[in-house]
Formats: sequence, C-alpha cells, structure tokens
Amino acid sequence: MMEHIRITKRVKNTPTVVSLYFKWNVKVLPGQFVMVWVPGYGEVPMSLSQTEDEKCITVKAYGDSTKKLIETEAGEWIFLRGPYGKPFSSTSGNKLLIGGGSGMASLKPLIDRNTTGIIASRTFDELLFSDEFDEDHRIEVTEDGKKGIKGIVTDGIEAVNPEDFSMIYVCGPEKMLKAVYDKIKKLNVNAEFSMERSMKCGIGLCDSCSVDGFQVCVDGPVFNMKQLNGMTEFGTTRLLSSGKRVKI
Amino acid sequence: MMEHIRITKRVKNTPTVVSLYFKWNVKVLPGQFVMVWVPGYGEVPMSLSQTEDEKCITVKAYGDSTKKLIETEAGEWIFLRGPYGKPFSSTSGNKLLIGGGSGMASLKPLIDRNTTGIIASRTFDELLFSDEFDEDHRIEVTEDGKKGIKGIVTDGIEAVNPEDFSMIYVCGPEKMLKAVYDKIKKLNVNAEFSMERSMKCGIGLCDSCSVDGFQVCVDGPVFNMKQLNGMTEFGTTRLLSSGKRVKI
Amino acid sequence: MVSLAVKTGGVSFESPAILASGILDENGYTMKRVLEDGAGAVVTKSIGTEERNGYFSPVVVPEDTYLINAMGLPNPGIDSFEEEIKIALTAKKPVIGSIFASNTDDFLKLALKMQDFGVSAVELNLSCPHVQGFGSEVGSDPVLVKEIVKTLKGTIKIPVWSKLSPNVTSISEISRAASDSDALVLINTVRAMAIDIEARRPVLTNSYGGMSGTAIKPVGLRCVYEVRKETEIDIIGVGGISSYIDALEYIMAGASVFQIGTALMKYGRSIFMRITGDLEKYMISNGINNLEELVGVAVR
Amino acid sequence: MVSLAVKTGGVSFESPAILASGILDENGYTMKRVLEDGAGAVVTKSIGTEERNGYFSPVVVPEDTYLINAMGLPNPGIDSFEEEIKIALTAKKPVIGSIFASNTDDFLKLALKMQDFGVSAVELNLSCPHVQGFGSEVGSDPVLVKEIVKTLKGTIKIPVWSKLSPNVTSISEISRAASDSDALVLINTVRAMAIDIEARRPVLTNSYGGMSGTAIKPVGLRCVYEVRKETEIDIIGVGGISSYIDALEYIMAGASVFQIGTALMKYGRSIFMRITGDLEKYMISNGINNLEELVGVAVR
Repeated sequence: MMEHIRITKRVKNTPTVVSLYFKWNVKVLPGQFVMVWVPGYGEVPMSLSQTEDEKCITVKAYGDSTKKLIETEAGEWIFLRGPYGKPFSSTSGNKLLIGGGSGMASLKPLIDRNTTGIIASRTFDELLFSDEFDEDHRIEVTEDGKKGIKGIVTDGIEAVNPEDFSMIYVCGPEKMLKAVYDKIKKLNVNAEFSMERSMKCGIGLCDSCSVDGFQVCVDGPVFNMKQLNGMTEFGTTRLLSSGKRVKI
Repeated sequence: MMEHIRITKRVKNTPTVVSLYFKWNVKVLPGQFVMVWVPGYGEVPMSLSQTEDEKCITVKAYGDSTKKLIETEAGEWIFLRGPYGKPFSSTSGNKLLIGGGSGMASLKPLIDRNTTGIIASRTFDELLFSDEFDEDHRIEVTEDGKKGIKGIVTDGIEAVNPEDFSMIYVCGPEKMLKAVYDKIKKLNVNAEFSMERSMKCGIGLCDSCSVDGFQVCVDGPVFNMKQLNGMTEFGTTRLLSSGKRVKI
Repeated sequence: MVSLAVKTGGVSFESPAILASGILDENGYTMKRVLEDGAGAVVTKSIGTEERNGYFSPVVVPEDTYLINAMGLPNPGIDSFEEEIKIALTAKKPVIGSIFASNTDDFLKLALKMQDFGVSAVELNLSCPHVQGFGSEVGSDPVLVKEIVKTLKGTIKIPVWSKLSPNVTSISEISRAASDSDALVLINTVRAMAIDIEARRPVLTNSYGGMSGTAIKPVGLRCVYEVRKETEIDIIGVGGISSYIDALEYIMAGASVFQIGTALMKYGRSIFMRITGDLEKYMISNGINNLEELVGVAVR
Repeated sequence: MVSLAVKTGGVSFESPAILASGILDENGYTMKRVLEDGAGAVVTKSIGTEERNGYFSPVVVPEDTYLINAMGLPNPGIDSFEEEIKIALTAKKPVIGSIFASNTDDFLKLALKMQDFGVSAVELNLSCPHVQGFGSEVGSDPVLVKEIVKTLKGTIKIPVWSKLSPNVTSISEISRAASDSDALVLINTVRAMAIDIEARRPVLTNSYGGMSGTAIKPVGLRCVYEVRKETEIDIIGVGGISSYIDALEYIMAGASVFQIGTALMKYGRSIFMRITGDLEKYMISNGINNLEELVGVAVR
C-alpha cells in the first residue's frame, strides 16, 4: 500500500545529499528500507537514517527520481511503501560503523555513545554524518585527502583494532563491502554488512537484487559474515536492469 | 467460507424431523442460522436448535436437499457456512415460546426453567420438542386434535395470559406469525418473531427473503413488534424464486 | 459549496452512488428502502421477457475479498415487474431498468415496457457471465451489440446504458460497438469458479459464476481507463467499490458516477451514506466543488 | 506409499510444485536456490531475442490479496541467458525455458537455443498482458498461436508448453489453437490497473499491469476447468496458489502440476516445502497414492 506522507523538515547534508524528515507512525528498525515513489519519475529504495517517531530518509541525487526527490521542501508530500527488509542486529557493546559514500545514512540510527565511525568518501565535502560522532570516535577517510586520512575505507580500518568492537556494521557500495569483508574476515569479529543492489520490486519477487539466491530486499539488506562466507556473486558479479550479468 | 463438519449424533424427533448434532467451535447465538450445503442437491438455511459447544440443526424433510440431509448418519460430514443473522434478545424474566411446525427448533436454545411453550402442529405426531418443557409449562395445540388443544396456535395463546411474560418469542410459518402478531399487538407485551422466507444467498444481497426492504437474512431473521409494525409485506405478499410477487 | 449532484448518461442524480444491478433490486420495497437509505439511484435486477427461477442454491460463494455468484437471471418476467418498479418509484429518485435478452427484438420489447413503467433509463445487460444464450454471449459479439444499441436508440426516448463484460479480448472493441449508448457501465463480473476439495466439485450449482468485490477493482479500473482513453462517452464505474477512495479511483480513471453492489454484503445499506459523506469531506479538504473536475484526471 | 512424483507435459518431476515464470528466475543462482529449497522445477523469466531493460519503477503494486506488476519483459537476450541456465541446471532438477517473441521465426530461434542450453521444455509466453506486440497480443490470435505451436513441435525435440492468457473472450478457443502443445499453462495474469488518488495517476509506470495472487484464483480455476472439460491435454495450473488446498482445487479442476509465483511475496521460498509437505499429509489421510487420482475429479 502506498503511503502519502508530509515532509516536515529538509536539511542539506552535503552538496549532493539532502535529508527529508517526516512523522510516520510505523515501526521501522535500523537497516530497514522503504520504496519511495516520485510520481512521473520513478521509485527508489531508501534506507531510513532515523527510525524514531520522527523518521528521515537521506537522499543522494544520482538519477531522475532522486534528483527530483531532493527538491522536496518541508510541507510537501512524498509517497512510500514499506518498511522492508531485515534490520541490523542490536548490540549493547561498543560498535564500529563503517560507511562509504552515502552508506552512513543507513548506519546513522545505530549511533550512540559507544560508537566509533569510519566515514569514507571520494571528496572531503561528501563526508556524511561525520559530525554525529564525537571527535575522538571519528575517523574520516577521503580519496582527495583534503580531510582526514587520504585513501580508501580500508585505510581507515588501519586506524583501529577491529577486534576491540563487539560489532562492526558496514554500509556502502558492494566493492567497498567486499574490501572490508576481505580485510576483517580472518579476524575474531562480528560484522554485519548492508548491501545495495539495484532493486525493482522490493518484495522478493523480481530477482533484480539477488546475490547467490538470496534477495537483498527480503533476505537482506543486512547480511552477516557467515551468510557472506562463500558467496560466489558477492563483490564479483551482479545483474543489470535487463538481467544481464556484469562484473562489479 | 464453506465449513466441513462431522455429525456426531443423529436423533429422530418426529416422523419427518431429524436432529443432527456436531461440534463446531464458533459462537452462535439463539435465533441465528447457517446455510447447509448438500452437494448435488442444494443449499438450505437452517436455524440452530442447540448453540452450546455441541451444536445441532433440526431438519424437516420438505425438498430435495432436506430429504437428503436427514439421511445423514453419525460419522458422516456436512457442509455449512455462517452463522448469519440477528439473534433473539436475551431476557432474564419468564418467557413464552410459541412454535408452529418446525419453528420450535430455532426457539429451543431459549428454553430454561422460566419458560412456557406453546407447541403447535397439524398432527399430533409432528409436535416438536414438546418434551423439552415441564409438563405444567407446556401447551400443545394440534389441528387434528389428537393431542392437547384442538385448533391452531392462536387457540393455544388463549390458555395463557401473554402479559404475564417478560418476553414472547415466536417462530413458524409467516401466516402463523402474522396471526400471533395480530392477536397480541394491542397487549402490553414484548415479542420477537423469527421469520422464514425463501432464502438464496443468506448474506443480504439477492433480495429473495426481503420484507418491506429489510433482508430476513441480515436484518432478521428475528424482528421485534416495533419493526413489524406497519410492514406492508408482512403476512401479505412475498416473492417466489423468480421474484414474482404472490399472496401469502 | 460542494455538490454531489451530477448528470450523466442522460440522467440527473442527487448523488453519484448508485445501486448496481443484481443486488437488492428484485422487490420494489427493497429498492425503495435502498433509495431512502441514500443511494442516488437503483438499477433493477435484470428482467427478461419470461419468468425464470434462476439456478438452485448454492448461488453464491462469499469470501473475504470477493463473491462469486451464479443466480441464473431469476426474474418474474417484464409484465410482472411493473408493480415492483411502481413501488420503487415512490422514493422519487431515478430507477434504471436492467434488461436481458438474446436478440434485438426482445431487447426492444423490454426497453419499451420499461419506458412505459417510468424508469429513467434502461441498462442493457450485455455481460452476465453465466447463463447460456444471454449476457456476455450476446455482449461479446460487436455486430450484435451495435445492432441492439442502434435499434433501441432509434426507438425509445429514455437513455440507453450498456453494461459490458470484462471477459473479452478487447473491451475497447466492444465499447466502440456500443458507442451509440448514452453511457457505458463498466464492468460486470469476472467469469470465475470455486471448487470445494472435500466435496470434490464446484460449489455453485451452475459450476461457473461471476466474481465481484474488492478483488476485481483493478480489472474494473483498467477497463474504465482503457475505454476513457479512446472515447468521450459517459462511463459508469462498477466493480469492487467499497470506500470513497475506490470511488475516486474510478472517477479519476474516467467514470462520472459509480455503482455499488457486493460491498453491501459487508457494510449493508448504510454504505451509500458513508461513501457520499466521505466524498463530501474529501471535496471540501481538496477544494473540489464538483466531482466532474476529477473525471479522468488520471488518464495519460 | 504416497508419491508426489509426476510426469506431465513431457517432463518428469519429483514434486508438482513448480516456480512460475517471472518470479525469482532471472539469476541462475536464484533458480538454483529455489530448486534446492524444494521447487519441483523452475520456469525461467521470459527471454526474448534481444536485451530489454523493462519498464522503470514502479513495476509492482503489492496489496494484501493481489499483486499488480508491469515489469516489461526485462531480459538479457537469449544468448546472455545461457550462463544463467547452466548455473540453474547444477541443481539437477528440470529447468523450463520461458520465451516470448512477436512472430513464429523468433519463437523457433529462441526455442532451439533453449533446447541447446539444456532445458527440459520451453514455455511459450503467449500471455503477458502489458507489453505491446508481445504476450497476449500474440496469444489472443488463434491462427498465429496454432502456427507457432505447430512450427515448434515440428522442429524442436523438447516438449512445448503454451502459457495462455485469461484476458480473452474464449480460453477454450485459444486452447484448441494451442492443442498441439505438450501442456497448457493456465493462467497468466489478469490485465489490471492501480490508481493513486493523491498522485492522481496510475501507480505503474506502464499504467497497465497484470494482476496475480489470491484474488485471481477463481479465474484460474475457471479456465483450467473450462479447458479440461473439452480436452485431454495436460494442464499446468497457476494463479493464486498459496496452500495445498489451492493446489488441490487446481488439481481437481484438471491440472496435473501447478506453479507458484506471487505467494513467494508473503511466504518466501519455504512455500514449496510447506505445500508439498501438506499435500503428502492430505494424501496419507485421504488414502491417495498419487495425485493423478485426483486430476479433474471435480469436473462434471
């Protein structure tokens, strides 16, 4: 069922990312997502970057639908259906969040006092939700090197001891997930990865987002290390919109 | 939804009437009815003559479906849907039950220590559920005069003072209901009448059983005196299966 | 000032919520009560030239989101039905006479009688999906449909509505054939069946029946939209409407007024007042003065 | 000893519960997992001669008792699909290749490739209700259907199944046209639409879509029954099956095996194991050794 919801607040987070806040009286857990419909433009899966009574989607403009969506002002309406997908596990211990690109959006609801963040992006002005972390719990990594560590996300991991955390949560492009996975797979850690694959239906039918027979939309988007272990497609191939198999 | 229910007991009540007992874990109130399907023969509305955990339908053979239905033995299965219709009101005071023909079947669940019954039938062997009443609370009326008062149901009413009862419940052919109604309408009494009209759908759609715009299957089968007051069709005309209007 | 009054298919209605043919419209007193309880008009049960008893029970299979029925066109015959129409007309609202026949002559004969009886329009049942020789067997033949509609339009004075079946390869083709009508009524029931695995047989005595209710709304909307895209003829929407939202969907797809039938199973006669009340509230909060403003706005 | 094994449409299955075309059958790894999770076979997504992206989202409208979809026949083109089939075949269960085309030559070309890839049968998509020039536009023309089926049967060695549309005036007529097939697959989705009153437009990017799920079961049962009444051809039932009761209804109406699709939305891949487990229990308590004993028993 399509919900019709009024945006209450619009915040620009980076030059290309906008957060839209709204009241929606439905239980959503960190890691779950909704399908947002922009009539006349398309429908896109969006993680929630806030999951309390007031909820939030954090949108990066990269296609027709999202370009239109980020123009939404407070007082305007959006359409969505959901929530869908399996959430992150909760943990009471200290957490390491690793977010690449706009990946930190779906990790944001997990942030508390026990949280350290590795925030990675291509350029310094694209670092997302860095300020949400205390200064001494924040590791910034940029490819342009204009802020924090110059490099990619795995370079940020060098700055911590992953085994110090009771859970590691990772979100970002699949290539990055694979790099992080490979880096920590031999360590004594618990980790969950939120996967982004191109999604059409969101309800486990169309097979667009599948990885090794699991549907990212219903079996995921959150997968743990055990589930990822031995997956043939993870980080290697995916299907295009047509169903054509391509390398990642 | 069609229920498939096993008959646990079969009792012959009169030469033409049989009671079929069954367990059915659904709440049914006195006066409500079910639609019983006899595959290959038809579907008929049946009041419940027992409405506790163990339920019962009391069947008089008058058409193909009911002729087949009364042959059902313990251990065999019946099909039914429901319950449907508005029940009798409950009352804590003393009650007068007036049942003509097989009409006493739907009144039977109301019988308790505070109940007087007027049981009417054409012949003495068709008196139904007479034994359910204490001997001094039982008024039998037969047209053949072989048992009880010789006459019709209204003659039985002469034997009581209707105003002595806190509620009068009546069930039988519409002509009889009308006669009873006319007899007691000027008295200071509360009365409810369970009406039988030919019924096809049982769910308020087909208009077969309607009386003055009310559907016997959903607005009834139980109507009180106020509802019957001023009804043009009550006791005068009804529609045949084709929808053709005929006199009652 | 919002107003629900509308003129469509050659008939003026105080309210766009009309009782669909086949439901609570065999007995004049029932039609009268439905009108008094808030229906903008009633369409009668389909009436033929001769008395018919219809099929033996079971004639309905009620489920949560749909109903399958095979009544078998029971009707007292046109002559006996005059009395019922006279009773219904005492409510002083439009009564539409639904008629069925297997040929043009009979349709004409029935329509002329209905006109004499004082109905506001006739609705041609070209779509009953479960009686041989009638309904959709007639209504799926474009040549016959064209002839029937043309003949009636050339002879009777009251408006002619054609109720069409979704059980055709192209609803557009049949709509074009019926385009001389004052309105198209879309849709009749979807041909369907229920089987009981314990009885190991179809539940309906007639085996086949017509499905109605919530489950067919997407089919009805599709038909209305498809026809609205290619014609300006008035459309009366019917199929699975049980709320003002359903009604608005039909209106935005191109219907001017709408009919309610199966929803009475769940909601009773009060549904007419509820839907029209909700429509008024919607109109006020959305600045709509007349529902005409919304007819077909979804079509692109 | 009860056995769910069955041979129908020229193919032997360990279990009668088959994955329907269009659901979880684009990616070879997914098909493999569905087979490992209990499906008796999978039918692939419909594959054409050229790569197609399908429609932009929204491509589905999920509701409680139905789904409307308009994917737009996305597929990588037949040549690229070989890899997926090879992966699926590692599960060592039958894979059926669904193909769509607008003419006989392309159907033949696709069928020959599918045969080369190692599928157990081809399923002709003569019924997709929402892409111009394909699917039901082909499948509602009896002459073309007859030609396509005849040509394929005369050339390829593997069995040919024809999946037909309920969106026709007479499913019997189309079934007769497709009677050279090894099996008929009944039914594809029902042409439908969803409109959003706030957006004032159809929800699907393509406007029209196909309805599937519980709501269309009565239509599927009717089609299977109607065709079974007049032919002995193997029938594969599909449309709204989500329990062993639904499956038995289709079997009693005349289907030998059945396909499951939309029910995966609510129940996930475990539905195959649940339904076959429930069927076994039913067979034991009803003294049925093989489901063949029940095929068509409701038909009268």
